[in-house]
Amino acid sequence: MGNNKFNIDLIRNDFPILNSKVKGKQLIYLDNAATTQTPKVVIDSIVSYYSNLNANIHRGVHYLSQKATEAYEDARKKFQQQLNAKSSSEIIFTSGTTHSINLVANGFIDLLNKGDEIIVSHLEHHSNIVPWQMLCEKTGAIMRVIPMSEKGELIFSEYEKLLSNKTKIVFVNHVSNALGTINPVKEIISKAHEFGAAVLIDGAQALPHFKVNVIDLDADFYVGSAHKLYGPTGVGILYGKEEWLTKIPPYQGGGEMIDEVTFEKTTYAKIPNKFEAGTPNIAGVIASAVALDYINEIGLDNIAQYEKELLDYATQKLLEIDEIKIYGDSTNKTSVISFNIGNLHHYDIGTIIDNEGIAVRTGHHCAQPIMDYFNISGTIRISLSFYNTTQEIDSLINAIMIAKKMLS
Amino acid sequence: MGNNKFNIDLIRNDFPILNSKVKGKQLIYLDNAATTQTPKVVIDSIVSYYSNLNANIHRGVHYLSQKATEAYEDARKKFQQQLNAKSSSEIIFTSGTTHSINLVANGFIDLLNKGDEIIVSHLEHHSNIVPWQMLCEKTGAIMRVIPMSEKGELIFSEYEKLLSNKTKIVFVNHVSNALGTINPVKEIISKAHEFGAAVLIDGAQALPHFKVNVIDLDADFYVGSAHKLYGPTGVGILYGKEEWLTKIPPYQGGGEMIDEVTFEKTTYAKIPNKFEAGTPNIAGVIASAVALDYINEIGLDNIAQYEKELLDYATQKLLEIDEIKIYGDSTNKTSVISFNIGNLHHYDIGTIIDNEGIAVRTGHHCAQPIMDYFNISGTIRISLSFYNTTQEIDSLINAIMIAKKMLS
Amino acid sequence: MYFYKKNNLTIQQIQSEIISEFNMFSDWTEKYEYIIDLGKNLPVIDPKFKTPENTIKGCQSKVWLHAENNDNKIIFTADSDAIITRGIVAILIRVFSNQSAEDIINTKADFIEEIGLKQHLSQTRANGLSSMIKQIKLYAIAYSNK
Amino acid sequence: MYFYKKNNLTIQQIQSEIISEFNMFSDWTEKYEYIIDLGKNLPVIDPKFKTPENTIKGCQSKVWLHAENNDNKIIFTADSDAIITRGIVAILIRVFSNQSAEDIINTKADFIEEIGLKQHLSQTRANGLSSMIKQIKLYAIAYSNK
Ligand SMILES: Cc1ncc(COP(=O)(O)O)c(C=O)c1O
Ligand SMILES: Cc1ncc(COP(=O)(O)O)c(C=O)c1O
Repeated sequence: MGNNKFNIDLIRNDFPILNSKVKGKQLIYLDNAATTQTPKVVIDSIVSYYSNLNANIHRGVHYLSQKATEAYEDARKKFQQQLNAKSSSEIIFTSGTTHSINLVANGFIDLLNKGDEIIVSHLEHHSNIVPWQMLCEKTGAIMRVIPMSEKGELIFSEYEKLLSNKTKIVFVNHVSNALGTINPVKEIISKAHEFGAAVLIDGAQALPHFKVNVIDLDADFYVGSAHKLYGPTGVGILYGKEEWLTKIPPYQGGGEMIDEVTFEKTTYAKIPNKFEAGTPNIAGVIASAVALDYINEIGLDNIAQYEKELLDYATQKLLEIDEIKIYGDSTNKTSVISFNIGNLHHYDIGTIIDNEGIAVRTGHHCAQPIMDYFNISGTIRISLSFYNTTQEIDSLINAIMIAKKMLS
Repeated sequence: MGNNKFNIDLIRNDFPILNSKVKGKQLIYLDNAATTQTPKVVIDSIVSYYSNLNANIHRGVHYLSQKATEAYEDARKKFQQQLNAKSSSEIIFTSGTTHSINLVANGFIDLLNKGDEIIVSHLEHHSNIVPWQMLCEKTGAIMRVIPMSEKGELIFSEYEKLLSNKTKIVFVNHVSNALGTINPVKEIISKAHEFGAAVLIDGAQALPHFKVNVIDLDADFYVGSAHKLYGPTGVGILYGKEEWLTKIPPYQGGGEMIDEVTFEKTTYAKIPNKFEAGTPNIAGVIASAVALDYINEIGLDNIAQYEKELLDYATQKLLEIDEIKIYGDSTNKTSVISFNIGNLHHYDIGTIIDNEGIAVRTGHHCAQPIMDYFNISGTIRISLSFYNTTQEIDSLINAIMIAKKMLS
Repeated sequence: MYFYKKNNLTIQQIQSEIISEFNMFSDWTEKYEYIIDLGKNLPVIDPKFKTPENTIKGCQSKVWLHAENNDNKIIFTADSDAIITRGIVAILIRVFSNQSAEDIINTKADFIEEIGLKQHLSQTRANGLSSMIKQIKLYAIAYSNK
Repeated sequence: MYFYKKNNLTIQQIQSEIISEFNMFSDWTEKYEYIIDLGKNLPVIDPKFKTPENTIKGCQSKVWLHAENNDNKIIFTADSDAIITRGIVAILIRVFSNQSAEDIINTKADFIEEIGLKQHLSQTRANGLSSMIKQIKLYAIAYSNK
C-alpha cells in the first residue's frame, strides 16, 4: 500500500468486484455487515492453495499434507495473535459465527439445570438467540433479556438486576448488526464474572472494525465469521478460554477429534482438535489468515478512523433528508446506519436504489426483536467498509431522493 | 475434452497441481480418498464468485444478493439431479460429510428410547461411528455392529440377525474408505425397511466413483463431501427424504433457518432452510456444482471404467511384491488398495516413498475398528482417481522397492 | 384503471394488453413508475379480510389476498404494505379477477416472463410473485371443488 | 556406535559431532539410510519398560522411552515400532543419555534445526520429535527435584 497507509484508490483496486457494473451502473456496495468483499490477495491465496498445496491435513505423512497442515496451523496462530489469545489451541475453526455459537450452546447442555438462568441482550442477531432458546428447551433453563433504550443501547442497570447466582452464561454481541451500537462488553463480562457466569461475545460485527483483545476483555468465548472479515465464506472462528474448552464436551463426532475409537469406547483428542471433527474448510481457513494480514497491513486503527469519518459523513447527509428516522443513535457506534423514511416501505426504497446499482439491505436484518421494539417491520440498512467513499454516500443520497420522489 | 471423452493427457492438464514437483520429484498423488484435487474450472469459479458475485444470500433485495442466491439454489438443483432426489429441498448443504452425519444423529435424539437399537457396520469411518456413539450416550440406545469377513466384506446373514423391531436406524458406508469395499447398500436398506428402520448411507467414497440414485436405493439419508468430489473444502451434502427432514428437528439455530423470532417463541422455516442456519459456504457450494458438471462432462461411467482398469493394474503389480499383504479383496471394490509389506512399518514406507514425490496415506485411515480386526496398527493406502496413470503406478512400485531395500 | 371493470376479455387477452403496455416503456424507471402507479390506485381491501389466513409469506413485504365468488366468477381483492408489491398485486388482479375458476386454473401467467418482471424483481419478490400466483390458483381450485 | 559409551562429552559437543556427521551426506537418501542404521542398532529396551506410562503419543508410530538414574546421570533407553522413528530416538539418546539432569534441562536441542531434520520429517513425525524432547526434559526435571 506504499508509504501512505491509507490511499483509498489503491485500496479499492485491491477488490476486483468494486469495478463491477450492476444494471449498467457502477456497483456501490453498502451491505458490508452482511458480507464483506474479498481482496485479490485472498482470492489469490485460494487459487494458490488448490494449485499447489491441496491435501487433507493432520493425518498424512506426505509432503502436501504436511505443508497444508502447516499453513492451516499457521492460520490458527495468526488468529491467536489477532485476538491476543493465550494459546493457539484456544482458537477453533468452525464454519461460521452461527456454528461457533451452536457449538458453545451445545456445550452447556450438561452444565445447566432446570431453573438456571441465561442472559441474552435485546440487540442480538437471531444466531445469538435461537441456539440458546434450543438450549433452554433441552435443559429447562430460563432466558432473561437485557432491555434496550430508544437510543439502541443496552440498559446496564437493568442488566445488573438480572444477574444472580442462578445466571450461568451471558451472550451479547460486541456490535449490533442492525443498529451498529458498540456494547460495553468489558463491563458486561466483569459483572457476569462476579456471579460466576461465563460470557460469550458475538464479535461478528466487531472484528472487521477495531482491534479486539480477548484477554483484556476477559471474554470466556468470542466468535466471528471470516466472510465478514474480508475472508471467504464457510469459515468461523471460536475463541474459548482453555478451561472452558476443556470443560465443555465436543460438539460433533468424527475423524480428527478422536484419540482412540473402538465400538465400546471412544476417547477424544485434546483441544483444538476435539472441536474440529471432519475435514475442515482448509483452503478457507488459510485464506482467512491472508485476509487478516491484509487488514493488518492497512492497520485496524487506520480503518477505524476512516470508517468513523465516513459514518459521520453519511449520518449527517442522511439526516438532511426530510422525514428520515435513524434507528440507534448511540454515541458509541460503528459503520452501520439503519433508517426509514416517512412511511415509505424499506423494501420499496431498497428495490429502487438497487436499480441505481446500490446494494443495501432491507428488512429485519435477522434481528426481529429490535424491529419489534421499534414496532416496525424492517429498516434500510447501510453498512460501511474502509473501501467505501464519500462519493458513494452522495450517490446513495441521490438514489434515495429518486426513490422518495417515485414512491411518494 | 473434445471428441474423445477420455483423453488422460487433456484431463491431467485440467488439474494445475498435478504439474507440481515435490522434493525435486514429479508429484504423484495417490491419496484421493483423503481429498481429491481440484480442476481449473472449479478454481476459476471461485475466483469468479469473489470477483463478480460475492454477497450474502436469501435475505437481500439487491442485485448481487439475488444473483448469488440464484447460483446457490442452482447448485442445489444440480445435486438434486445428480442424486436423482425428488425435490431440491431434499438437498441440504453442510460443511462436510461429518457435519451431515452429526446433523442426522442429532435429529434422532428424540426419536430414540432407552433400549432401542441402532446398527453400524464394522467397515465405517470414525465419522460414521462417533456421532452415533454420542447419540447412544444421550438416549440409552444400544449400538450393534455388522461384522466383517477376512475379505473385508460385511456378513449379510449376521446383519439380518441384528435387525429387529427395536432397530431404529442403520448407518453404513457405500464404499469403505480404508479397504475400498462396495457394500450392498440397496439390500441393506430394503432389509432395514422391513423393520421400519431408517438408513443413512455414507457416500463420501462412492459419489466420486459411480452414479448414485437415492430413489433406486430408497435411502433415507445419503451424505458426502465436495472436497472428495473434485470440489472445494468446507462443503458437505446431505440428502434426506422429505418426510424425514420434516420429521427431525433442526440441528443448529441461527439466521436463515427461522420463520419468526421473538424471545418467547421461535418458529422454524421449511426445508431446506430449516437445516441451513447461518451464512453457508456460498462460494464453495457454487464451485461444488461446477465440479459436478466437470465430472459429468467426462462421464461417471467412463470414470468408473478407467478407474477399474487402473485398480486392476495396480493390484496386479503390487501383488508381485514379495511379502505384500493386501487388506480387503472383495470382488466388488473401488479405487482403494490398503496393504503392508512383511513386517515393515507402514509409516516408514510412507516416509521414504514421500521422498520420491509420492503421496499415499499411512495409518488407520480413521477406521480403527478395521485395523483392530486385522490386528494391525495401520496400512499403506493408495487411492486412485481418473487422473492417475499406469506410469504412476509403476513409479509407486519402484519407490516401494527402494523403501523395502532401505528398510530391510 | 381496470380493477372492477365488467369486461369480457379472457385472461389471455388481458395478458396481451399488459405486454403491449409494458413494451411502450423504454426503461425500467418508467416500468417501476407505472407499477407504483398501479399500486397507488389499487382499491383498498376491506380491513376485515386482512386476516392471517389471507396473508401470503415469502416476501419481505406482506401481502393479503382475498377471494370471493360472484356469479361464477372469482373476485380477488388484495393489499400489501409495500407499494411496488401492491402494484404487482394489482396486475395479477387485473389478469385473474372476475374470471372463472376453470380459466384461472388452466391459464399460465406467461406475461410475467414477457414483460421481464422476474429478472427485474429481487429474488425474494420473485418468490413472492410465485407465491401469489400459487395462492390465486389454490383459491380457484377451492372454488371449483365447491 | 555411542549408545552406552562412557564419555565426557557435553550435550553441546555431541550435538556438534552429529551436525558434522550429517554434513557429510550429500542427499536425503543417505541421511535416511544413516538414521535407519542407527535405528537398527539401537539396543533393545527391556520389554518391562514398554508400559503405557512410558509411551509417547503424537506420532503415527509408537515410542517407548524409559529413564533411570545412574550415579547422577540419567540413562535413557527407548524403542519404537517404526525403524526411522527408532533411528531418531537413537540420536536423541546419544545426545541426552548419560548426562546430568541440569545439563539436559538447560541445553537446547538445536542440532535438530541444523541437520534439517524437521524439514524432512513429516509434520506428525516432527510433532513426535517435539513430544520426545519434551518427555526427556520432563524426566530430567523429575529427577532433579528428587
Ligand atoms: C467413508 C467416509 N466417511 C466420512 C468421511 C469424513 O468426511 P469429511 O472429513 O469430509 O467430513 C470420510 C473422509 O475421510 C470417508 O472416507
Ligand atoms: C452480530 C452477528 N452475529 C451473527 C451473525 C451470523 O453470522 P454467520 O451468518 O456468518 O454465521 C451475524 C451475521 O449476519 C451478525 O451480524
